[in-house]
Amino acid sequence: MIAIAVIRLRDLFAVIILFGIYSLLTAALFMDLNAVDVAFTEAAVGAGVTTVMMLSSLYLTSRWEATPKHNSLLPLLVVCITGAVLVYASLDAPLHGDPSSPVHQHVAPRYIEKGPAEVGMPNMVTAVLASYRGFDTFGETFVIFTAGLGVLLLLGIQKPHKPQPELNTVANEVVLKVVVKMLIPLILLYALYVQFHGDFGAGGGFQAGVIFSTGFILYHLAFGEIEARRVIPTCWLPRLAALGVLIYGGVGVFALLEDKPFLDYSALADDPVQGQHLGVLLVEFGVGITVFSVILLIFHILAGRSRQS
Amino acid sequence: MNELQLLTWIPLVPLLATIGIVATGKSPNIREAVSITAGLILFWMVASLASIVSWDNTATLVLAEPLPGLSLAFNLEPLGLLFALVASFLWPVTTLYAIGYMRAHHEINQTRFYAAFSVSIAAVMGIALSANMLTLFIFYEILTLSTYPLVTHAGNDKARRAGRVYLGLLMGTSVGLLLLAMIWTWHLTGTLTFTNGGVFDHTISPVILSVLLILYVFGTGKAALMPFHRWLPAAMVAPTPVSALLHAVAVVKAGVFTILKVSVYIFGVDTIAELAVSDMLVMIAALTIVLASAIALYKDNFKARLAYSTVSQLSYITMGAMLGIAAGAIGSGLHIAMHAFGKITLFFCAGAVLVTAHKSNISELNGIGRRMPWTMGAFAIGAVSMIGAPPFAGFISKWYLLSGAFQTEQWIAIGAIVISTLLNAAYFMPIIYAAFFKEEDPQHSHGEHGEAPLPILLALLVTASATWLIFFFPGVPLALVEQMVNG
Amino acid sequence: MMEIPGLFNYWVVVFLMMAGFYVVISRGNLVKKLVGLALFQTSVFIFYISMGKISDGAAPILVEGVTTYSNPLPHVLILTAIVVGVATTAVGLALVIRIYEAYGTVEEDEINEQDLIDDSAADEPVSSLGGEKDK
Amino acid sequence: MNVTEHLPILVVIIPLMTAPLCVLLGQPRLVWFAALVSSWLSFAAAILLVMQVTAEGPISYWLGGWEPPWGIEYRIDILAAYVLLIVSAMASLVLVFARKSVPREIDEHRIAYFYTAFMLAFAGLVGIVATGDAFNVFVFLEISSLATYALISMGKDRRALNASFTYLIMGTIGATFILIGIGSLYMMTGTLNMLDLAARLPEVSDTRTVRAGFAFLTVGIGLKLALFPLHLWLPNAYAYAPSMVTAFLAATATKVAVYLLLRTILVIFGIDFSLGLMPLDNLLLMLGLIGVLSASLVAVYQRDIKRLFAYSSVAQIGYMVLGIGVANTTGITAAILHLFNHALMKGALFIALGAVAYRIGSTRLEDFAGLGRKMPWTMAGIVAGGLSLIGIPPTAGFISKWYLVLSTLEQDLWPVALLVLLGSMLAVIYVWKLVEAAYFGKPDEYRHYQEAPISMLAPLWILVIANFYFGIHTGLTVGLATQATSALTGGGG
Repeated sequence: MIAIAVIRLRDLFAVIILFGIYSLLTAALFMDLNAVDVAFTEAAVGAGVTTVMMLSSLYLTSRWEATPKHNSLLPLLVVCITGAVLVYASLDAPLHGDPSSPVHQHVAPRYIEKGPAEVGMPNMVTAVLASYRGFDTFGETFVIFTAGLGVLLLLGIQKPHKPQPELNTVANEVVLKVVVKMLIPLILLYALYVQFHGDFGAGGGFQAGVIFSTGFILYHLAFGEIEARRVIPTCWLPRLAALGVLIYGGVGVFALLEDKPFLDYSALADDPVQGQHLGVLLVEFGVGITVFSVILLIFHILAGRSRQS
Repeated sequence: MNELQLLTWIPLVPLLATIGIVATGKSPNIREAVSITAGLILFWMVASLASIVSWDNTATLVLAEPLPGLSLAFNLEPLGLLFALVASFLWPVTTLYAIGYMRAHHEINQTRFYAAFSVSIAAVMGIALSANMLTLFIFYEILTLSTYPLVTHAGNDKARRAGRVYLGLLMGTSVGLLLLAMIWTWHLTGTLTFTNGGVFDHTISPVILSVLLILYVFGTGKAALMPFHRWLPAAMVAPTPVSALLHAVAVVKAGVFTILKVSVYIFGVDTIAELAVSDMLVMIAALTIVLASAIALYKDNFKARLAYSTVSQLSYITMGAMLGIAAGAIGSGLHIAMHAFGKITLFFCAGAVLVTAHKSNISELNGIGRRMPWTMGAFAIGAVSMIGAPPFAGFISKWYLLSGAFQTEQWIAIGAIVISTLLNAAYFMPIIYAAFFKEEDPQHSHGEHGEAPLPILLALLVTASATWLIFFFPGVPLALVEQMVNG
Repeated sequence: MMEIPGLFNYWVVVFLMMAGFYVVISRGNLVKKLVGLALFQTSVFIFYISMGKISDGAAPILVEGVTTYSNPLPHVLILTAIVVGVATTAVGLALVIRIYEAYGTVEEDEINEQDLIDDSAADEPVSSLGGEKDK
Repeated sequence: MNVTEHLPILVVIIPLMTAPLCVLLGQPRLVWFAALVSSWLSFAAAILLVMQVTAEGPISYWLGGWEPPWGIEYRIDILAAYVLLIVSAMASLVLVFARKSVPREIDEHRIAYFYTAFMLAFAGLVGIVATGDAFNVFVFLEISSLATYALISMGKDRRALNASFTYLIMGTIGATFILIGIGSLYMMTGTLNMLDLAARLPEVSDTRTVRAGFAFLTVGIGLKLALFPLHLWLPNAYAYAPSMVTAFLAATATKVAVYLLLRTILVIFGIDFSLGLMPLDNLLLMLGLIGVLSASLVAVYQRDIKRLFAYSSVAQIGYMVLGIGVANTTGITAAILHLFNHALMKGALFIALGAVAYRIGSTRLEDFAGLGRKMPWTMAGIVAGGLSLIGIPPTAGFISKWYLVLSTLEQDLWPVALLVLLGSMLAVIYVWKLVEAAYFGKPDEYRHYQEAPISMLAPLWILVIANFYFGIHTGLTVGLATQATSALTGGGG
């Protein structure tokens, strides 16, 4: 299986590509386990973003891995113990897909049965995500924000230098430019669709954000750094990310001001379900913005970095 | 002032003195005036406390309650009062001496010296008055820490190494053994308050009690029981006033005082008597007495010899406490006072010789008695008192110790006392003889010099005469210690 | 592999987990470590998702006529977890880049060697502390 | 809005929302001020919470208005309030200290982001403490961890990067382990709410899955906790991080991990399961003991004082774990007490070290020569903190030592008691190394010395005084600790 290859190979480039494929496979697996949204995210994030990031940072470091000097017996032992414990654990675990396993008994049914009614949207995942466990998602958004911040702190924003030849060769491809020009609006449109359709079908803020940013990344690749930064100056991105988080938090604080618990969307409108719906939309929007700007930020930073090292 | 107020102020006075000393550090005269006055005030307070106290209902002053049911508290108790009296009487005297000494010797950091000195005294007062083991322990540690800068006063490598031994042994034993013993006691009995007849009831197995007793005795490193005596000789690098007051009186006495307190008020004399292990401890004490005296015999350095003599003298007290009999306890209690006066005199003399004649070795002392008759005269008094011959203080306490030993038929103890008495004579008499009757040999003479500076002289004459007077008027200390034993 | 019932899924997970974990702790190359970390985490994701699965249940999106849905909760959790994972990877990569710029390598051993050199450079014995003088 | 109702969330939200604001503000001084204010606000909230909880018992706060176990619940019991107090207090003090220290150690253009990261780390920790939902713990754990990695990597020395990366790897492994643990618990119970878990676990507690989950949780937390032998990331991370970060982390991060451990083994699984069914108590006892002794020994040989105290932190964590391992009421009380007291002493020590680094730009032993004269207040602070570390009365350290030894004696583990005391003797040694250097060393003539600025001395001495105050008046600490313990061992929060 691919995992093996990942361990064996010394060529990091291949490793990463393989990892990308692996993520895609996982996404497929998720799909077939009925986890539509998760599959969606895994495909976008795992296969897309991660790979891109890894590649671009690989470009900044060295491609080949040295053969490890220290023997790998102890690690192997540790791993085997862990694995043993896990297998041991799995022996008592309820059978896969068994409806009667406790997972499906206690909390979940409420989501499935009442979810649509209480939150007023068919996609239960989004319902749970944004409303029942909205605070988790809130935290999650902050995790992304933190990540962007961390990268920013670590690498900082470099001034774009004059594009290098190999990029020009790409940048001069008129055809490609045109194609991209045609593609980008579609991507962005699709992103918006995913963004706001999240409560009906699969998708939501995260996926939308990712797709949105890929649009710009594409533009970046096609038209070079200067152009891209002219469209969205890098220095805006952190603020944009902050803004997204603030939108999310703002909704919560608004509830507080209404003397309802934090993130209680029913405070937003007279009819609780309406409030829920509105709340979820706003929240997802905030998430979208944050995700988008952080990913783009990271990409800008990595890309800008690659010039000078 | 009533009893409580006095209890409050007695530890405070030295602390205030510290502040005053640090504040007036720039002008030595005021600084030393401050410490002397503080000393006098303190003594006056302790004395008045002694005068107004009534043993039937002694007041207790609770400062705080750091642990539930276990408070920081002072209360008045005969032995403590005796200890406080001795220390507070000797403090101003020593300060007087110190002024002469430090100036003549051009010591550095005098402000720090006086400041740390008075903090130590405050700690001693705290120890003397503490109503329970916890309070005692806290001040015990404070004393260790506050004397550390005094020991390492010189600041050179030798002093630093001495400081390590000092801190390592004192803090190590106290944190490692004493604290454990305390917590254990607390765990067993739920109290650490000093109570007449001890806190242990008969449900507790003698084995545990024996272990505890060992922990207590060895945990009190300040008592310098072998093998934990190394710190005391090491501490002799300190300026002589420190060795005199702290390492002949305050610190070491704090140690044996603790042991005595523990044996009388935590275990109770009878309990000690029942424990087989106490005999073993008596043996160790006896061994310490003899060995230390023997070592002293071979020390040519004046202060080192005195230090080892202190080690042996301290073990008299420990031994008396371990005898498990009233007379023994009385003897120990008395010896705390008696030895104090004698030994401080000796140290004063050693210091006096050092600053005036710049001689620190005994082999150099030939004929010095002619140049410094008063000093050496005082030295003779102190020495005889150490040996325990009448008409000097040492005799009384030794007498009680011996009688205690006889009553319990501890032949080892008796033997130890007798042998060490001989040894005492053996290592003190030659000094006196050489000082007065041998010819001064020129190679050691460091030029002309007369008697020691006046303050020094005053101080050592006071203590010497005290040593002499107490023999005739032992009333106060005797009354106090008997009060302690009878409860 | 959807038809395979029982615990098989968990065992796949365990295998992946071991693989990833092994890469993390045994491999010296920092980038590889991160890949392994991602592998490790992904396996946990599968573990969650597969516990949420109900045989022939539909995706948890309300559709007329469908009664059994898979459990949405694990999906939510994993959505979060994935994002967390990618965030970690991002920060990790940034660190790797900085390390590369600072050490000129991304091999753990070489870095540690250089660190040792730094340490020993800093750890020459203390200059003897002389006695202090009066103010 | 009615503040008292929303205290639980406010404690977390205030710093959390400040973070993005910091980014928008941008201007360093402004950012610092915002961070300071918000930390003090959340400190105030924490104080109110403690009062509220002691008065009315545990508070449950439903986020999003969904009742648990469907929604996420914030649950503040005495222990939680107590830890919240510690964390927010330390944050507030450290930020005062940061005013001068950070501009010295961080480049101008990064300061704003630096404070943002700091606020995130702070908020994350608070979130972990406040939440009553197992998965939410994971999320906030990651927030604080990611921020922490970034913060540590801001250290001047390049080794900070490596340290930070090691921490990232180990921390993430730990987090993933915790995730697995939570997963397997969820698999068996179908709930994520801690109390709900506690209620539903007993019936399935004999299944292997639960036990494995327990194992994974413990190991994962152990990694975060730097529990011996999983402590390898800590010393370097502390040694090379910027001063204020070290001060904050040393005083809070591991404490939160200890809190998490207590939560897991006492609340979620219940003391009978964790310490009865599983052999955890002896394990913790052993590991704690080994941790104490080995780490103290290593500390004795350190030349860099920051690293030295980092190792001593590992040792101190050993004490807490040991207290839990003793597994009687006194032991757990001791652990909780030490949680607080150690925060006090280590906070003081690392702030003092930060002040030294600020003035002489190094924390190496030989550079301390003569500081006793040149920076008397700072050094006095270090000595006081050191005494508290050793456990000399009347310092706070003494109180926790007392309880620890007492607890071991109650279990007739007197050899352990001896070893614990041996540990404090080692502490004497490594503290005194520093004292000797500082007071007997000869200051370097060519170097310009100066006492630390007041904005550093103030927090330092607040902590030092606290060390002595809580060594004498232990009503608050011991009181809360005993209450918390009884609440924990009484099952549930």
